[in-house]
This record gives sequence, structure tokens and C-alpha cells, in this order.
Amino acid sequence: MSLSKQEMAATVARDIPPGAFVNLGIGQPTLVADHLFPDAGVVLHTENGMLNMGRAATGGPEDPVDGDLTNAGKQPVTELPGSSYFDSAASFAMMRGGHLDVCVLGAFQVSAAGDLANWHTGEPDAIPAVGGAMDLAIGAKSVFVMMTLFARDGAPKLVPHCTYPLTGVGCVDRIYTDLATFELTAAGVVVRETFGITYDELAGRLEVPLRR
Amino acid sequence: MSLSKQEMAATVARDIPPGAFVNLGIGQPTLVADHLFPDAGVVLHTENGMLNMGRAATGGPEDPVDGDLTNAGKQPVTELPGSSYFDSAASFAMMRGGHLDVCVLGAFQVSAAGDLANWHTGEPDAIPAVGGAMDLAIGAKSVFVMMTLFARDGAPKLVPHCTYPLTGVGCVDRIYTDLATFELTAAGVVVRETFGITYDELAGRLEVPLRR
Amino acid sequence: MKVCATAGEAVAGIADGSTVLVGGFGMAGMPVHLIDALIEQGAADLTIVSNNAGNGDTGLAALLARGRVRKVICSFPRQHDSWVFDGLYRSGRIELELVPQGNLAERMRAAGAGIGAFFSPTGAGTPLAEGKETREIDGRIYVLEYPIKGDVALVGAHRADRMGNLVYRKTARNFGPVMATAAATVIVQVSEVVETGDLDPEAIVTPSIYVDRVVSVGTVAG
Amino acid sequence: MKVCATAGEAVAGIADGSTVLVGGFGMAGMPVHLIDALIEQGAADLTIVSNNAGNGDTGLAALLARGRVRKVICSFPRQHDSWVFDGLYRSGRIELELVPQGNLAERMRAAGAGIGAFFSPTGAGTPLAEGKETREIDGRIYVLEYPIKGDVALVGAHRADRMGNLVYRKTARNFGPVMATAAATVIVQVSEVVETGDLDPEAIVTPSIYVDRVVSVGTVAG
Repeated sequence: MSLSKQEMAATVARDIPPGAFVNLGIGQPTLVADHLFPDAGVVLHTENGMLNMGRAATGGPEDPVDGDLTNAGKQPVTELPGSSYFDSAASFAMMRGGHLDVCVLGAFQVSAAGDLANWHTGEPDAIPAVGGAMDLAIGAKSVFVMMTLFARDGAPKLVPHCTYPLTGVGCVDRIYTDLATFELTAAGVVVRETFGITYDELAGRLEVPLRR
Repeated sequence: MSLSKQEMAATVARDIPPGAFVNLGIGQPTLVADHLFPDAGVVLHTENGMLNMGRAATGGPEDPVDGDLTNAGKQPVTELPGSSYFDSAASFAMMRGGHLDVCVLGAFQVSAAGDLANWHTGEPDAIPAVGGAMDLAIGAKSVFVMMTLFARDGAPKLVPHCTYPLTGVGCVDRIYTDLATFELTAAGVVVRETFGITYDELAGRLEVPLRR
Repeated sequence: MKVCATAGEAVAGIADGSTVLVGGFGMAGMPVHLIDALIEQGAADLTIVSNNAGNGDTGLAALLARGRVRKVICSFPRQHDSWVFDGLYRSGRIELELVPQGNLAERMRAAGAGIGAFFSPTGAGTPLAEGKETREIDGRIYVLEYPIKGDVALVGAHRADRMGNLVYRKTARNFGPVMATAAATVIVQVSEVVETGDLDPEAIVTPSIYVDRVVSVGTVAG
Repeated sequence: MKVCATAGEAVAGIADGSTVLVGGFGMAGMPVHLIDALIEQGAADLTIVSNNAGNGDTGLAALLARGRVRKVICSFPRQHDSWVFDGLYRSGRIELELVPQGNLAERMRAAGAGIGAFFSPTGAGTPLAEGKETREIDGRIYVLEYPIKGDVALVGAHRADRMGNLVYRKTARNFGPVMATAAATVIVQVSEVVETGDLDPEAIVTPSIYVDRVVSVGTVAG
């Protein structure tokens, strides 16, 4: 069986080392937070200026909604003991300086060489918006992408070369998809696990050379 | 009568606008603080990371010596209401970014074009040390130099071209000396005031063309 | 530093053609009272530098809707409620310079810190670096980025003292502190003005040297 | 992040040939216990990056006196009590890279912030810019400066919590926060380790992400 979004998130979470400092991108990657073990001491960074971000604020008495406390998706969140706040320049210095251990991002396409395209579909009438995507892509020690392996039209998202505008060059380390998990290495694209598909079927559906 | 050091300091203090943010360099410039009117609201910056620095700590009950609270000369000082602390990168960003209104520096030599030499006598066996001098020289909106006009050997310190290694190029705006106050303008060196010497005597002792 | 009685007094004198840095990430830290006052004040032909390009029909969006903004420099104009910007952009009535969020912050930081230009790895090899100078340093490609300096910054902070020292609140801090260093005139709305000495000197985020005008707008969002 | 029982445990593993960033401005913020432990630990052939080059016969000066430092990168080695450095320098037994204080801070900030290089106006036209690339930007001459990255930083702070968040005390803050961003391994001596949650999140100066090891040395100078 291919993985559900929650199962993909759990697969990512399993690979995040205890005590790691992690940024979870907007969208699907935020699901990873639900699968981290509280005891593992993983510290979440949000690029709008906070470390040790807590869970989403539901508006209940224990986690009231506070307009001054949001994540990068502008959703209300909570703070944990040991949280700290800092300004945007300091927050992006932290990312760009390589201090985050892992960031998890969504993607439109990833190339075999680890190029990432996740900010713009290239459609002429689209309003471009990049946010912190390019900073995240090049900043963390390990960049994990979490995406379905195929687009709705069936086109693979792991490609020989990205056709969408790039977010970063050679920056992706691992790709977590519904059908397989890949590691991008100097020696090529290594399939670490498959889900509901055989290695040979997978290799047949992708134009990228794979290794076991 | 030529001015004493305290009188020179008073002359400098008179030209510091109310509410100005000011850095007083190590040595003679620190005397300027004693001549600022408390009501003028001048805020002193010290480059080791503080704004609104208070007077020197004498060790009395009201101003105890605290090893964690010093000025750039490493002397114990005090804090005032409205003081703030910041790190060295932020402190020098404040200077380099042109946010200080005035800095007052000592000098070995100043050229007619405003070049400053105040960090190194150029002697071969001297141990070089620059500290924040070069940052101060180029950072403040107005750079005032406070020095005796002649060295102990009688050589003028306001010169056509500096012979000592430079601290900054074209950075000095005014020179306060025991014998005269000078303004360095695009049109040349303007004598604003003389003390115990006539303009003609002054012009005769300097190799720099002067204007009234 | 001047404590102003009204937001209108605080934004007085902003000239046509100004570059205005506007704090906030979404609505957190957004100086809404100052933006409303700027709409009232009338300055036009503005360049707005802000992380986003307005939400809904108020604040920045309202300023844009009145045709008072020539150009927006931002990282993320497209939001679910950015219809005002979207319409202006699609009809060619507003110019957009899209900047990765970290470069946006760092370029303002450079303006405030007197840095002439800097080599950033962010955006290298992407369309947002096209036409920019690049250089390989220690095996990595960097893009040369220049400072963004404001004529005016509009900042939302939490508390100010009477000298202009500022503290912020939670993630509403975001772009405020860096914008406060990067503009010739820095105008701040706060929830409360306290006496000088009432803020902890160790916890002041924006020192008084950066602040020109403060207006208290009562408690906004905490 | 590890809370160490002793300064010796905190400095364990520092390798010969390391570049060590050492906080402090004069004695304020100087991590004296960590330096003493480094003397004990034995690493040699070190490059020390610090504002000064040691005072009297203790701390950094003692490390220098034992011949364990190959090179000093600093802004102000010459002080009334810097006789140890002076002697080594005059006899050619130590290398000196003299850096204006603001460039020293900014070069470490660049290392921590992932900036490849930056154009600084400081030092332009002086002997300290000789041989460096310069560029005129908007009519001003700038010098290209490169990051200074440490293998290790030794920092003196005031309090840490158990996650490694730090606060400093008064002007003892100085180089500590920037050095904490600029080294691969950051080792901090504090007066006190408090429980996580006991430091105000708005007042934390060095967030936990930057800190690897902390040792409490009891109350030093306040």
C-alpha cells in the first residue's frame, strides 16, 4: 500500500534525530510535528522568529489564540518552556548559517542532482511568491522533501532535470514520498524503501536512474 | 591664553547638540562628558555594547564598581535610566551604519582633507593596536578630533598630508585644539576660533592653507 | 525622539516617492494604525518594502487599493486574501521586486549596519538571481546583494519608553527591529509608552538611537 | 546540549591546530575558567580570535605564555598589562592578524550567518586594508572582508537554562553572542544554570541552537 500523508509524515519523523533543530515548511511538512516523540527533544524553528515552537493554538483555555504568536503559515501556535524569540534577520541568519539540523519542505519537482523546485509553477499569469523557501532550501544541514511521487496528471516529480523554476541547486538530501523514500547521494539516487510498489516497477515509472 | 584640556573638552561639549548620540573615544575625549549639560539629554554610546552610559563608577555606595560594566577604556562605569545593552556586532553595526551623531577622537595627525591618523605612530617596534578607532572614524555623522595643535617636539598635527598610518580617509569634520578650532570643509580648512594666538600667527605656524 | 499624540502626527511629513519599510508578518507586528494614518496623510508614488503585500481590504491592502503605491518589494505577495495586490499586479498597475525572505531581512540589516553589499548563498542558480553578480567562495556560489534603505520605517512594537527604547511581543517582533535600523525616519506604534527606566536594559530589543517617533495606540493584540 | 560538571569536561576534545574564539572585552565576559581548563587540557598550535591578547599573567596571557598559540586575530593586543603578548610578538614567536574591532565582530557574524563575504567601509585606505579587494559603491570605497569561523568558541555568559539558552550581564555581553553563532562547537561558562522555562523568552540573547556545552562556575563578577 502506498503511504497516506500522515504515514509519510511519520516516515519523515522517524528519521529526525533526537534533539535536532528542525524547520517544517508550510503545508504537508507541518504534519511531521504530530509524529515526533515529545521525549526526543526535537526543537522546532519557525522562520518568522521563534525556536521551540509548540503545537497549534486551538483556542482552548490552555492554548488561547494570540495574534502575536504565529507560525510561518500565519497560523496561531503556542510556546513551550525554553522558547525564544528573535527578529527576522537573526532568524534567517540562523538558517543561512547552517545551524538547523533538518528542514522538511514540499516540492513540485526534485532533480536527481538534488535541485529543488517548490516556489513557482512557471505559469505566466501566476503571482510569484517565494517567502523563505530559498533560504530554507540552502540553509539546513539536511534538506528533506516530502511530496507525492507523481503529480495529479501522472507526471513524476522526481525528474532528471527540473522544468519548473528552481528554488535551490543541489540542496535536497532525501525525498519522502507515498511510494518510496530516496536518498540523493554523490553516487546517485538510492531507493531506501518502497511502499506498495516494487523496486522494478518504480524504476520503470521514473526517468531517473535508481540504485538500491 | 591657550586652552587647557578641560577647556578644550568644554569647547567640544558646547558643539554637541541636545539629544545627540555620541561616542567619546578613549583618553582626552572622555573629558567631554564632564561638560555636557545633564538636561541636554545627550546619550553616550560605548562600543563594547551600551547606550546611555553613565559616569565613571567611583566605588561609592551609589556607583559601585561592577566588573561587568565598563567603558571602551575598560574603566568601570554606571548605567542610567534608559540604558540598553547589545553585543559587539550590533554595537559596531550602529556605528558603521551612521547612527551616531558625533564621535570625538584623539589624533596624532589630521590632514587638511580630513584624513585621520590616530592608531599607530609607524615606529617599527611598536605593537600595533587599532581597537574600534577605524570604525569610529568612518561611522559617525560628525567626527570631531580633540588634540593639542602641536606635538611635544613642536611639529604641527594639522598637516597637508598625514605621515603616520591612516585610521580613516577624509573622515574628520572638526578639530578642537588648545590654540584654535577648525572646520574642515569642501572649500578648505576654516578657522572658527583662536585661543591666545592670532589668525596670522596660526597661519604662520601651519603648512596648511587656512581660511577665516 | 518624540512621543506623538496621534498616529496622524506620527506620520506627518512622509513625502511622495518615499521608500517605506512596513513591519509585520501577516498581521503579527503590522503597524495598522500607522498605515491607516498614512492613507489619511496622502503620500503617493510610494515604494513599500514589507514581507507581504497586504491582506483583505484594510491596512497595506487599502493603501494599495488607493493607487498610492508604485512598487512593492516583498517575499510573499500571494496569500489567500491578497486580492487587492493580485488585481493590481495582473493589470500591470504595480511593480513587484520579489526577494527571498532572508535576503530581504539581510539587505535591510546591511543598510542599517553600513555594509555596502554582501554575498548571499540564497537564490543562487534560481530566477531570482538572474542578472546579479555571482562569485564562488570556498566552493559555493554566492549572489551579491545590495542594501535596501528606507526613507521611513513604520514599525509595530509592544512597549516603548520615553527615550524610544522598544520591546516587542512574541513573533510580532519579526521585521520590526531590522527595519528600525534601516530607515532615515523610524515611526513606531506601541501598545503602551512607559517611563524611561521601566524597561529592563538587558531585554531592550531596539535601542533608542533607532527611533524617531512613537505613538501609543492602546493595547492591540495583547 | 550538555551541562558539564566541570570546566575540564566542557573543553574536552579541543584539537591541536584549532581556531578558538574567546569572548570578553578586557576581563568583562572573559571565560576565565574555560581558558584555565584549556591550559590544563593541552591543545596546542592554536589560533585565538579575541578582542584583546591577554592581560597580566593569567587567562589568555597564561595560554600564550605556555607557547600554545600560533596566531592571534584581534583588534587591540597592546594594553598596559599585555607584557606576555608583547614579548612573544617582539621576539617573533607569535603571529598577529590585526582587525578593526567592528570588522572582527562582523566577520564572525558573517561566519554565523552564512554570508560568503561583505563590503565594509571600515579600514578603507588604511594599512589594514592593504592587499584586500576594494570596490566603490554609491561613491564610497568599501573593502571586501571574509568570515572568521571558529572550530570552538569559549564564551562567558550570565545564566543558561538546561536547553542552552543564554542571557548575559551588562557590557560583559560584548563578543559572546556573535562568537556563539560562529563556531562549530560552542562552550559556555555561566554563573548559574537555571531550569528550562526560567529565562524570559523575550530576553534570551543566545538561543539554545547555538550552544553545545555549558558549565556553571558559580557567581563570577556578579
